[in-house]
Amino acid sequence: MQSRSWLMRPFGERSTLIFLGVLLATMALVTLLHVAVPAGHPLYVSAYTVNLFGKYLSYALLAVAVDLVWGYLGILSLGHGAFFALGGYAMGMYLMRQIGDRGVYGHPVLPDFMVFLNWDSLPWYWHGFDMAGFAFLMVLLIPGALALMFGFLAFRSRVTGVYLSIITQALTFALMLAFFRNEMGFGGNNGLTDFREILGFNLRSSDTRLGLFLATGVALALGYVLCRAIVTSKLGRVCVATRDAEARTRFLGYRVERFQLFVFVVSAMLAGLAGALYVPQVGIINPSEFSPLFSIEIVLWVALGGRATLYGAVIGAILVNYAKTVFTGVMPDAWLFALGGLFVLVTVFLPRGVAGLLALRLRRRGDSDASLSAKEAAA
Amino acid sequence: MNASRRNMPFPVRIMSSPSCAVAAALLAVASYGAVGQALAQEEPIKVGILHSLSGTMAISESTLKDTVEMLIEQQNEQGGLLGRQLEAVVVDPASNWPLFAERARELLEQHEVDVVFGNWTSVSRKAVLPVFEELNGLLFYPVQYEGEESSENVFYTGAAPNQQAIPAVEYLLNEVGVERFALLGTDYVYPRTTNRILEAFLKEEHGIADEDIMINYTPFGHSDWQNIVAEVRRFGSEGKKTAVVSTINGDANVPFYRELANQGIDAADIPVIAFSVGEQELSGIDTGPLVGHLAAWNYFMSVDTDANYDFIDAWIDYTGDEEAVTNDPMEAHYIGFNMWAEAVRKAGTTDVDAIKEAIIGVTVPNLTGGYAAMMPNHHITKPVLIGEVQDNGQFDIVWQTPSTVAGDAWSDYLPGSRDLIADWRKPMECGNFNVASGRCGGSTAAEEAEAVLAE
Amino acid sequence: MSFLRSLASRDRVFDFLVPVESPVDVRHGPILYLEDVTVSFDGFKAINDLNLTIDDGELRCIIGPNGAGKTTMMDIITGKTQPDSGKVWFGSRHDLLTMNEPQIASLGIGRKFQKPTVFEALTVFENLELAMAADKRILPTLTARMNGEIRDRIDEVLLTIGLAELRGRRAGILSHGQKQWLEIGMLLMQRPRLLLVDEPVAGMTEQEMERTAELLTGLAGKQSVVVVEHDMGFVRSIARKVTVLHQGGVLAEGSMDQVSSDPRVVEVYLGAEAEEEAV
Amino acid sequence: MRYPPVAWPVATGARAGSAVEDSEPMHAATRGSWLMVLVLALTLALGLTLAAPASAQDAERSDDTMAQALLAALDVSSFAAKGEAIEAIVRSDDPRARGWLQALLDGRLQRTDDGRFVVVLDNSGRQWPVEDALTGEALGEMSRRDLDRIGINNARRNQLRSAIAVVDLYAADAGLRRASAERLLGEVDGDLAGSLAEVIEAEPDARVKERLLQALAIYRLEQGEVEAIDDLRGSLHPRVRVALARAASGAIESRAAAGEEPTLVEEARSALSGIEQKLKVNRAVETLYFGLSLGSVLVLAAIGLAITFGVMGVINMAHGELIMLGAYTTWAMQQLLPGQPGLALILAIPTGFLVAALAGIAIERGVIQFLKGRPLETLLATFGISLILQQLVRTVISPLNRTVVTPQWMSGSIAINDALSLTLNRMVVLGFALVVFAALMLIMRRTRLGLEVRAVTQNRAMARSMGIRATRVDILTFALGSGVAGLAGVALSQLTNVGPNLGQNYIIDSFMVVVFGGVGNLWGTLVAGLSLGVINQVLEPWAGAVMAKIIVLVFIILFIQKRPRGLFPQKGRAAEG
Repeated sequence: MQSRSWLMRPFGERSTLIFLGVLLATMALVTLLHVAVPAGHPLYVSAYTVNLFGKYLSYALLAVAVDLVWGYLGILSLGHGAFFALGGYAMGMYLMRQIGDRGVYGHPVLPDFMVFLNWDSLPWYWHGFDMAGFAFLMVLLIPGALALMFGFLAFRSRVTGVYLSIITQALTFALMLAFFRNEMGFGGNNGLTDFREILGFNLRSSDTRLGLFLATGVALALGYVLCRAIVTSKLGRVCVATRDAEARTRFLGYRVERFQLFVFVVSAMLAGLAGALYVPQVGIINPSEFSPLFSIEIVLWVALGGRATLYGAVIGAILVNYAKTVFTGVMPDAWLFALGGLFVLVTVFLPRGVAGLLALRLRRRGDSDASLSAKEAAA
Repeated sequence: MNASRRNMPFPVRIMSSPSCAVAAALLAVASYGAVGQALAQEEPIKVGILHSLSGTMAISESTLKDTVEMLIEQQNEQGGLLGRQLEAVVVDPASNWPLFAERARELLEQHEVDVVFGNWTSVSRKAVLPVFEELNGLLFYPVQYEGEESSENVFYTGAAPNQQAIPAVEYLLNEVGVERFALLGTDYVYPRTTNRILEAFLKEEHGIADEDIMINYTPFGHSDWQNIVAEVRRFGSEGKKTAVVSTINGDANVPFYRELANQGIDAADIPVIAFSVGEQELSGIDTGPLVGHLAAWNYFMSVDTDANYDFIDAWIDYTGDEEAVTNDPMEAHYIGFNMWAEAVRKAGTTDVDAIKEAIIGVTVPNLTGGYAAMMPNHHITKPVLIGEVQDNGQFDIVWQTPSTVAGDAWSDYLPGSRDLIADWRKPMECGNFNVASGRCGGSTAAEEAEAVLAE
Repeated sequence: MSFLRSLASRDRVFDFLVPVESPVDVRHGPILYLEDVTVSFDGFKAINDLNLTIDDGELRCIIGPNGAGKTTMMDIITGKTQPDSGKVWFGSRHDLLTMNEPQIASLGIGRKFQKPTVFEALTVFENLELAMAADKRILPTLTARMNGEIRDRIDEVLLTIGLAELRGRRAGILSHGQKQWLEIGMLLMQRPRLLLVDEPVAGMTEQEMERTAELLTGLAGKQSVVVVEHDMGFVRSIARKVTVLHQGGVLAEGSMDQVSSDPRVVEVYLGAEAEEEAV
Repeated sequence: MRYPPVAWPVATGARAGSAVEDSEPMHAATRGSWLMVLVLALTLALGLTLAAPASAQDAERSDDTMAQALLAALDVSSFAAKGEAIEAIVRSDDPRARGWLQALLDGRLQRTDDGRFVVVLDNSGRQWPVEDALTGEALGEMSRRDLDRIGINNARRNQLRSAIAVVDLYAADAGLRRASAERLLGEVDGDLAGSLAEVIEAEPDARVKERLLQALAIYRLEQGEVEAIDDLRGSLHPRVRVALARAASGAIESRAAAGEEPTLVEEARSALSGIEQKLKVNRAVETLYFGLSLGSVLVLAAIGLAITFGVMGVINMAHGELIMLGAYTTWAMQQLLPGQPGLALILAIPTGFLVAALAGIAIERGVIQFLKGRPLETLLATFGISLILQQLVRTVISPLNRTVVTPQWMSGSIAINDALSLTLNRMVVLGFALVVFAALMLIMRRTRLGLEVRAVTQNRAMARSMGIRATRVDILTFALGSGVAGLAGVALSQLTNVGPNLGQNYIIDSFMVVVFGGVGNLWGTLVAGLSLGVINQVLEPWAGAVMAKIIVLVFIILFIQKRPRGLFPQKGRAAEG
């Protein structure tokens, strides 16, 4: 197993194969039930549901990204929403530019909100986003660059633990305030919305929506495999080593801060990708995605699903968001009780999350990543 | 397509082919007269309510949910509509904008509601707009807003800037003799636009100089107003009569007014006229020190008409709270609901397209003793009232427009929208018709036609 | 003694495993050289004008009462703590004060902590794998593959430290003594020029202590070893040269017999121990 | 434009003023003279109506028709006509005039459907108790549907206040005279100026005298008198500055002959620059005060967290909601003690502490004790608790904000000088924050509990073995931290919204403060809170509120790079673990 190339290694794991199998089967089933089953049939999956699943999957990818840094590197980022939102904004800018002259004011270049605020030309940072390739590259590069800058400073100075968590929170909070400012040129509180098409496909057609759902599924699969490949490589073990005994790892000659930075940047890029897939599906990106509470919520998904397992993060993200969808519809006045109660009960009674329950059944010898000692849990 | 699916009088399986959908839609409309009545007895009319019940906006929106529920209850007591009962479908978008879009889709696609009453913030409206246009739903939006929008599927029962901001400033200029203006707002699109419109209006129409206009934006929920209020105090002590025009939103108002009172800014010296502070907001503030500050709305609870007293009594009975207050967006829902009900009666169906056509020109009584009419641009006519805060948390109406004002979707004071008009009647059917170029710029209708051709 | 022999022979068999020869220059004297080192925390001088030289291949024991500055000295050598003043040289070419921990570690200074520190979530095998001398930059680490030679090398060390049976177990479940051994094993994998060993026998049985003593004395000669230990019996069993630290400085230096007959040492030690007992 | 303060000629006021000293009731025959008006109004103001002689009462009764007509004139929709009607009331000699004016000013003068004029005594609820405006006889409760309010606007309000102010200038109560003098600054016209000199002469109160002198000097300056500037020099009152600025810009024609030194413009300029200099200092002091005040809020909000988070290592995301509970307790106390907001506020201090502390104990026992040594999981669980508490308040109380009244002794501000006044509520909060901090320091340093807390923090096992009941210490520490959050809530209820979202607004700031100050260090929290407050307020005027906040956040991020453990790090080997 160890002798395979690092990227192929996850395919030798049972858990990864099961995960990919379930994911692909779900995607195929949803597609089939949406396309082939007539509307009104009890098995019919509506465009609404497809869209909802697409959203869940993008959240799942975000949760995987968070689990990579929190579960394996021990960095509790309370600011991953920022990378998600930045990816989303990059995508949003592309979608805005695709509107072209079909905005309400019919301006050929400027998005509506700029006309509305009386801007006469496109700000420099909006250039290039009319090209899909450039925009998609930025989806990865912008969050990556921010993570690189922030991580370089923080890891070099050995900011750790709670201090790191709080300054990641400060980071996303500062970005939220900045993006709320209309002068920033990102549409202020209203954000970017009213998208028309992506790569020439009409965003309001249910076929595009299905396509986006499938694309998100594929992205999640790839992201999962990439993360799995990282954590099963020697680098992944260095991460776990860093998480549990940072000083020891340093004394073994590893430049711990560089490893942290590398994984942090990869995670930020994945979060950005998740954001970029999320935006066309929900149709809006606005600064509230930067809200620190949202970032805390992401961590909760991971905790609920089970930390340091990756598949647990996926389960957690889907479970919590599904619960939210159901509860806000079924008991609009009391859903916060249910959600809050869920968080409390899971942390108290299921310290290793849903995946912990699964792991009890699937526990195999040597599957070292799937379990955490008490000390790690405390880290 | 979905609209037609929803209103199908008998189960027809539609595959996603446009021609099939068009045929089905025609069939649906044609057969409604005959089959519609028979079906009507069985199924209630579903009314969607899309207001946040949790999160930051719950403070404003939750009473609107109750209002619509009360109106539905009253309507049902009168026998419902078209002989069918009304049923409220309540969901909670939790003050989360993407969730608004999701919930809107749920209401329209899963619950197949006939009409939706909802939204408060501009951003939530912007988020659901594409959903309503895509699924051809009906949305009644009850809050004063920045304008610059007219959607085929949305009816704006709150005030446009020309129904609130401009008359309010004219009042300050003409009746109070104000020469300097401090425009304070929360940093989002409504205050930004309103202030831009006001700035242009003050400079162009009244020759107010640059140094006599101060503009300041603060973040949502801003709670430390010391510096800004001190600045306003200095701004107002330069010898010219000064007023503050406040588009400060929601939660930030309480600390703002507290600071005003404590720094001793009296309404008689520097009056504050607010566009977002109503009876409900005042119910969270000790109004003793605020007597005399102003608000501009299209309705006040203190309006002295029997219709209003009936509404207030019904509301108090419905909530069981003797101290319950009514406010402008509630009246907007009252008007919107009655307009929709009237349009349903007129059209004899709840079909969205039929309602859209029938509702233009519908006139219903408002609570201030006049009538509100739905204009072709999907905005309504409203009187503009200026009220002064009283120590009992109510407003005393000190001025009002002689007649009602029709809402203007596109402001005359913004360069981008000067030439735009909205008219959803045939044959124009356009939300942003450019009178200069004579074409419907970027309209969704044109785009949809393209899309159909492309397929 | 067989494992010692295997240790000795390993160099010849697996010499490709020795990292690119550590550039330490010991031609002109000692491998480690500390001069006038001072460090204080909040005004308290933990190390005060410390002077210490360790020769290449030497096995040095450092003893001293609690608070004498033993661990702080180790922290300074390994780059964890920056002294306020003084010089710390590794060989005659490397100023350790200008380097950080990983740089110092890759120069060939290995350290065993007072409290055994192993990676509890990883298996015994993986612990050793990480410790192994290799290219420790990011991409090589990411793409590193396991091969037969590496496996053999780890297996050998596993045999040496007696944990071969437990190779697949997570290190977190090992006993205290086993963790000590694992940590020593990790040091061996690192193949350092200089080993700093902080209380290696705490929590060990008599037998294990003996094995440890054999191991350490076997290492000396090719590698320099600095042992900080409380257990006088153990020190006596391995020591050739002993340094006594007291209040951050060197109190005495010499053979165990010389040192233990030094009246100052006796006073410090007995006094301190008497106090400790009193508490 | 400004509204002329009074409609009646005040020239006779001086005589009236001297008449006050006789306090001899006027004879009804002098009806119609301005003297009479003033004195009657004054007598009324002093509550001496009952002492008025019978002859006057007779006159009143015979006056009712006329009074009815006076009031009826108010009941018109045009505010201009209302202004004239007010003037007519002022000109009438009716002794009830001041009462009517005051009622009109307060919006309590109303007309019933049958045309009678009444004064509403309490206008809350649907039924209002009223009394007859003419006879003063109580009429019981009337429905608000049957009453029409006689509306006024700000212009009329100004007119009424000025009218009342001139009356009050001759009042015996120095407080009333002071308020009246304040109001006359910049409002003096030719009529009033003549009599003012005499009033100033007779005025016993130095402050009133100084004010009136300035008021007069402004008038004289506007007339072009250069000498008037000497009376104005150094005054920081905005009206003075406005008048001087006008003079300095040459808008006022000097009365002195041309060429005569010094010129009006130059004099005004020099006076003005002196004033500007002083104002600069005042503004700096003001900004500092604003900063300390904001800082004190941050300290209050964060100090409870510094205990639970810093000392116990529990990341309590429900901390904001504990603050909210304290604020709601204040509201509840005020509901329990209607009409006594001050007493309720003071009682809310211990109650708020208890309520929050009990909630804290419930959280500790219910959840946190199961999460020992897993600090990040306490974050998650308490986040759930915060959601529950918020929604609980929404469901049980209301999603709307609640009104918390500011007691009289906390509203308004202390005027240090004319340009600098410090708001009282914030000053009380600042003091309160310092007291709470001092009390906490005492508890941690001087009490057994503090000792035990520190012992448990440093080495739990050791503390245990020494007989300290660690569980009890945990409960007490958490209760203390939570209780302090409750105190913060009581204070915040005086500054901001009392609503379900209250806590959310402070939780992030609180964490920033604790981390910036250094976890586990109360002094750090104090210094961090106050300095962040000051930095924020210093930045705000030139960067704007949003940018100021962003800059502060970026500053914290960079600062943590420099000092990864905050301003006052815990030192030594123990901190490394």
